[in-house]
Amino acid sequence: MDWYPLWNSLRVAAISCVIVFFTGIFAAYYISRLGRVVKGILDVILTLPMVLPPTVVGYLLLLVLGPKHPVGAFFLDFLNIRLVMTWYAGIFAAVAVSFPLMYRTARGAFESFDMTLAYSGQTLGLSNTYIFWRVRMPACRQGILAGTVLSFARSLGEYGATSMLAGYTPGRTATISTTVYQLWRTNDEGMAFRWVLVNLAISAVVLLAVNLLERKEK
Amino acid sequence: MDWYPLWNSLRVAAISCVIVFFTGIFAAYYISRLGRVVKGILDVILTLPMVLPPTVVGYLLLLVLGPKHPVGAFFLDFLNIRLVMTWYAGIFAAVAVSFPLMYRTARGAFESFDMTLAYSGQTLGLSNTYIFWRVRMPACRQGILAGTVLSFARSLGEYGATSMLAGYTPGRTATISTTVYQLWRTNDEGMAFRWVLVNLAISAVVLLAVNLLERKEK
Amino acid sequence: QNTELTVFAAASMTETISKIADIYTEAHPNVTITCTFDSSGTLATQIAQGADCDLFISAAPKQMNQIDINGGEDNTDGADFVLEESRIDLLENKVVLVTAQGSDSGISSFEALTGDKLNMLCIGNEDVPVGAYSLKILEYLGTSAQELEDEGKITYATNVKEVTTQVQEGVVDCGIIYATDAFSAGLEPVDEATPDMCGQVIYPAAVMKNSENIQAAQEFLDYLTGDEAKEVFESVGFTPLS
Amino acid sequence: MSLIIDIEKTLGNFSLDVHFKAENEVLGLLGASGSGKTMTLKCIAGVITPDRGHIELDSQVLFDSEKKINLSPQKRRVGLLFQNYALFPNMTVWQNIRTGLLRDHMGRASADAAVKDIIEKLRLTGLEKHKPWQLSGGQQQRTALARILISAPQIILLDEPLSALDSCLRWEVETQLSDILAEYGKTVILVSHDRDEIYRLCSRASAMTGGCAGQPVPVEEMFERPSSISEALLSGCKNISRARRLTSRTLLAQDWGTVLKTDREIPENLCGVGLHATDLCPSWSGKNENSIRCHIEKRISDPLYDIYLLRPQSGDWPEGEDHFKTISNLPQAEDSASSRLLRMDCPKNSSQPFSKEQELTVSMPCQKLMFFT
Amino acid sequence: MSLIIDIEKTLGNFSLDVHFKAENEVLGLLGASGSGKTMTLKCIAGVITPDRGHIELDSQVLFDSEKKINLSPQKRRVGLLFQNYALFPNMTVWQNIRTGLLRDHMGRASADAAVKDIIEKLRLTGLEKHKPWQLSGGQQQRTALARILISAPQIILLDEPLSALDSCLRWEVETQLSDILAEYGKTVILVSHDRDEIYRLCSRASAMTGGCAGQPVPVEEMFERPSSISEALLSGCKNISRARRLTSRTLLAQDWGTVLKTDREIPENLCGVGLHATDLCPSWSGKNENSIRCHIEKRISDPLYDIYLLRPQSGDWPEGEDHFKTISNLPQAEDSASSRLLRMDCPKNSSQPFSKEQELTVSMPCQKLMFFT
Ligand SMILES: Nc1ncnc2c1ncn2[C@@H]1O[C@H](COP(=O)(O)OP(=O)(O)OP(=O)(O)O)[C@@H](O)[C@H]1O
Ligand SMILES: Nc1ncnc2c1ncn2[C@@H]1O[C@H](COP(=O)(O)OP(=O)(O)OP(=O)(O)O)[C@@H](O)[C@H]1O
Ligand code: MOO
Ligand SMILES: [Mg+2]
Ligand SMILES: [Mg+2]
Repeated sequence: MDWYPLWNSLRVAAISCVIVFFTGIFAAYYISRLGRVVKGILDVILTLPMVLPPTVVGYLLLLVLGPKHPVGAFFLDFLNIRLVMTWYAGIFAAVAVSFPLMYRTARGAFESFDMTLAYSGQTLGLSNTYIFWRVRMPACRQGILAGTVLSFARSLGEYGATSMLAGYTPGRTATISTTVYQLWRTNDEGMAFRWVLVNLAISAVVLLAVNLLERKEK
Repeated sequence: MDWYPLWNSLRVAAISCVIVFFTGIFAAYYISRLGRVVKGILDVILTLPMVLPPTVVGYLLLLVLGPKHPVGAFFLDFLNIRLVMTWYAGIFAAVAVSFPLMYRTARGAFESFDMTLAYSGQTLGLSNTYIFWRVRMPACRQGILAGTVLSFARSLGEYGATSMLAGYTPGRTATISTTVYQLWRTNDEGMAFRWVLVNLAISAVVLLAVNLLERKEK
Repeated sequence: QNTELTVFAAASMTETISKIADIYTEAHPNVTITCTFDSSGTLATQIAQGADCDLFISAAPKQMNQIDINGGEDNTDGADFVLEESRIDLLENKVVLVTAQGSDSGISSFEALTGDKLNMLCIGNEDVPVGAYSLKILEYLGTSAQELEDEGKITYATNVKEVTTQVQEGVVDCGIIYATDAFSAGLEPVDEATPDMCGQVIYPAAVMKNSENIQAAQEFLDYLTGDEAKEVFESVGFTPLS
Repeated sequence: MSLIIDIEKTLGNFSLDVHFKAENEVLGLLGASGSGKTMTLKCIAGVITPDRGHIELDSQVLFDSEKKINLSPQKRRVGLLFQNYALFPNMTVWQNIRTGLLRDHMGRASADAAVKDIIEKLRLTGLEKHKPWQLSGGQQQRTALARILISAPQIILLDEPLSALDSCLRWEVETQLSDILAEYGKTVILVSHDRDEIYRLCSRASAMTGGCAGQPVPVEEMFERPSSISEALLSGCKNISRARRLTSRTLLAQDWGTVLKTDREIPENLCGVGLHATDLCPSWSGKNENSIRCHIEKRISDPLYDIYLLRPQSGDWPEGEDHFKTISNLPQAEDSASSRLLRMDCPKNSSQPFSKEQELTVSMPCQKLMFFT
Repeated sequence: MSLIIDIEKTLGNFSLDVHFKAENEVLGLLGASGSGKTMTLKCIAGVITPDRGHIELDSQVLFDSEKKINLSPQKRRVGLLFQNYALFPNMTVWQNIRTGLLRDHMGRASADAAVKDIIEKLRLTGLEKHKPWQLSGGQQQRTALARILISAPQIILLDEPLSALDSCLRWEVETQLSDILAEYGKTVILVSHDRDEIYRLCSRASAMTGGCAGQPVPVEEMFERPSSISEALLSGCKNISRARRLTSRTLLAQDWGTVLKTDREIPENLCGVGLHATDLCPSWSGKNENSIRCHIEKRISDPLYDIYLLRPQSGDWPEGEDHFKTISNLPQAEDSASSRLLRMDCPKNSSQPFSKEQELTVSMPCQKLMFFT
């Protein structure tokens, strides 16, 4: 058994989880302070990746990141970095589909944050950054954790957009998901099932870690 | 433009949303009262559909619901109901992939419910069912709403498992997602884009309705 | 009385079969045709799992063989759905090599796939009919998918559209697809596979054994081999075989 | 309506041990925060199940661990008013009150009439359509009470009904509450950590400390002649000292370092002595029995009293553990020294205030001394 | 350290209008729930921006709407103790206090020493590693205070520092707080709805009603000679009536339906008259100036007082709107009749208690009457 998909999946899911964590939280933070109409519109736009078939999401990403389109061309020509058909292309795919999960759950948590904690930090002279990371985030831990778990799971399971953007090149861009799919389609169901178990193990570890974290902080 | 996919998608998403709403809530309710270990294990199992490629989820469902397998055979032979390749097969697919979203968010909400409200209802002689629906649910509205929105969006966007379980039969099992995919696949991108806009409109309506609901209840 | 036909057809035939079905139902008002389009592999799986299907048109013999008891080694779990006497080779397609418009990769023939000019080739996976042919072509050229995998020069796509998109967007240098797919995607083939590279590319069609409308299905299949249908098939680049 | 309760319950490292009897009266439960008052009420209402014991209401057994009886809260007909009122936030006042009638499957017309009736009686007219967050604390409380009263409970339990109110509202609400309870007539248990409230509203009271409820005694007795240190602390006695009986009429007050004479027989098992802050007085005022020389540490001015904190000068100070910690579980000042200060409250206009840092001899009138066993 | 504040702010249908000056003193803000006390403190601290006005601390302008100055809360050096203490729930006591030093980028060693120092001073030793939920209310409050004190604020604002405490703890904490504030020495603003607290802790106080703060006056004056009905209500005066001046020494108390004689000049613009419940006394006790015949509606027994609610019998009752509603925004009893009752507090052992339903003539000593304008 070639363990590359495990390692690749883990790094893609982990990195995308980190990215989604930050971007989702910042989006949630700034949007939760906006007016109702703007909030509604942004909500619709940010939830869009959820309501489209992932392959189409991948296609739309390709229209941005592909070497024939401005962003992709810029990276390729000036930085000599190819954004697609690489292992890290899977990150873009995973980020796009798991972002709405983090965003929505974090926004809910932020909207129920007790502002007196923030005010109290301000009057003590703490910078807003410090307050955000050391006061607001720990206080909203429950919601943020739920969002992170969902995003991580979604990243791990992401197939459609990844296959479009990163392709399936064994040893290069294969993730557990694309491998499972490939093995299953080529009638190697036993092997596919083994990889399903690997995914199961990963999520078990992550979920248990999260449960422990929740517990410890109580 | 044939509007069948719109109508079909709406009914699939709506019905699956209703199913996931109830099952997710009940799962969350009962599991949130369990011990930590059992909770952890159930968590892993119930989050599983998220970490697998949706097509594989569809295949696994086919192994249960297909007419050659016990459940499917039972329905076909005794009730003359075919569970796959029908419009309502899309419901099973949508339920499977969106259930974890509802479950996780609802569990978070239930775990922060103020039990004195429930106790107070009990001492007033209210039945536990009444308390659940008329007291606990409204009190956890925020989390439940977020979960419902995410599930609905996921159902609307569901492609992989649906295409495996319900197939893409124009006028029979086509949903917006499978239609977008098929149109895009057969190089009719203009038409695909139109359907993307339809999906966008649906989610806008749903999200705005939810925002209004949130607002009204405040 | 009214008969309802369920046709499972490879996604690459979406336009053609839809069009022919429309013409056919106009002439036969007592027949309604319901088509399901997907990758041949998905359709074969669905049939194997008991989907109601009267007529199956696959984009390669392999997927048909999977559900045909006489399908040889492709049939791994003894599935028996094909009505033997109805199975025919309906169409022939060509396997072509495509590159993006204005590509500067310098790849102009299948032979170039073995050289240094190749950065990334996209083929369908084994489950996509053209994928199986692509693998044969690579063998013929004296290389193999495994070899290209080791060099990181190959990627597998789930369906033909993925291949064409990736070629069009310049994400890969070139891809191997059917001539008809290249035609509808507006891609210019740079090379066409000869029969000795991968054999003939056959689209088999067959009526399903447990169909309740075997006769009507056979009638429609016969119609597909007729002249009106031929015209439609040829318009996108298929070669009708019968 | 008599209530008999005799239960034990352990939760984490807290254990509850309560037994008393109440009959057609307003019984007070006085205890510090965390002493188990709410838990006792929850056990009676049936939302917490005791580990062992017996609860009986009007000769109907609600709970018995031996007979394996445990009626559901719905069947107990116990009206419990929660500390925060626990109004259903999604329902209007009318709907909230209406839920109290659902148990009895009343017809619509008569239910509406009953709700209307109780709304008028508790002067909530005009607020029927308000949601709980649109109500003031007093209105919330009356709504919760209406909801309970309409459900015709056999007994009413009130958990700190006034503590959530701002002090301007509290007096109003307390007056109304006492009227409502008087009219109700059956048994009521009222929980509070405010001794004045208990005094004004209850006929008898029991002091709770660390999960144990003392025997209920008439409130006047608890306040004027508390029989234990915990009762004394709860009833607001500010001057308490460990004590040992010397003769039948003299005792050693260890924390004040002095020997006190009394006019009554001293109980054999004496362990403490106390004196209300208002009963301590400067010795020149004529009474100079049991006088102690003190140093004025602090003077605090209250609207009606001058409050002096005095440090006794005479006697030897037994060092070591602080007695409060060992004999009671009440939350204590961390600084044990400050709890040894004597407090004296002098009515404002009775005399010239003494100045700080002055020496002062105070006397402890012997008929006001309280003996604790 | 002088604070000058003169601001206006409208939020929804509530509007705040506050101007006063405070200098090296403990200034009390006394107001009912919802009167805008917390909002005033938040404006000073800078977490709410007023619509118009000027705030100046020690000649540094913190806010000026005309000069477009609005310092961030971080730069104001205002220590604000929130009603619920607002300790960071994820940090230990030590970490919480340590945050108060982050503004000054102190070295690690000296910061640790400073934290250690203040922990000792506020007697939190041993609790360094505790999280806020592991602390009692008093310990939480001291931690929050330590955090504020260590950040060296120019002024301290305390928002109901004692209201979250159970009454057994409150006295302890109040004593400690008063010591800490005395040592701090700079300006302190203390917000409360408890008049006794304000009286004991503050030198001057301002009464807030419906968003308007009155001029600060010494607390004794506010309690003994309140100048307006709202001050009187807040300071706990229970007997208040609308009044009209008749001659320079007589007035008509409309709600009591009687004419009262006084020993002082009555102000021209008199609008109300008041009398503390402890100053009302039965007329047979010798003083029988301004006597009114009353009907005893209720007797309530308090630990130290017998409280009587009396309904004046003489005079004609002006019907119609209830005057409290029109002249103040304080929460009022919904039952206007009950607010016309007179309250008389008699010390417990001064006389035989009167029985309910009895007629009684009470007198209003003329030197105790308070005039409101
Ligand atoms: N689930 C639990 N597990 C462990 N200990 C608990 C639990 N619930 C309550 N306790 C403990 O039981 C004790 C009594 O709690 P209770 O709520 O009855 O106090 P109380 O007298 O009502 O206090 P308060 O005046 O603050 O309302 C507390 O010390 C609390 O820490
Ligand atoms: N964001 C807001 N929008 C509208 N009104 C508000 C807002 N915030 C506060 N208020 C109103 O301002 C008034 C004053 O509130 P504030 O918190 O200052 O009262 P407070 O005097 O501190 O009362 P308490 O004693 O209950 O703490 C209240 O009547 C409240 O309803
Ligand atoms: O239409 Mo196919 O089966 O993807 O070649
Ligand atoms: Mg309690
Ligand atoms: Mg406030």
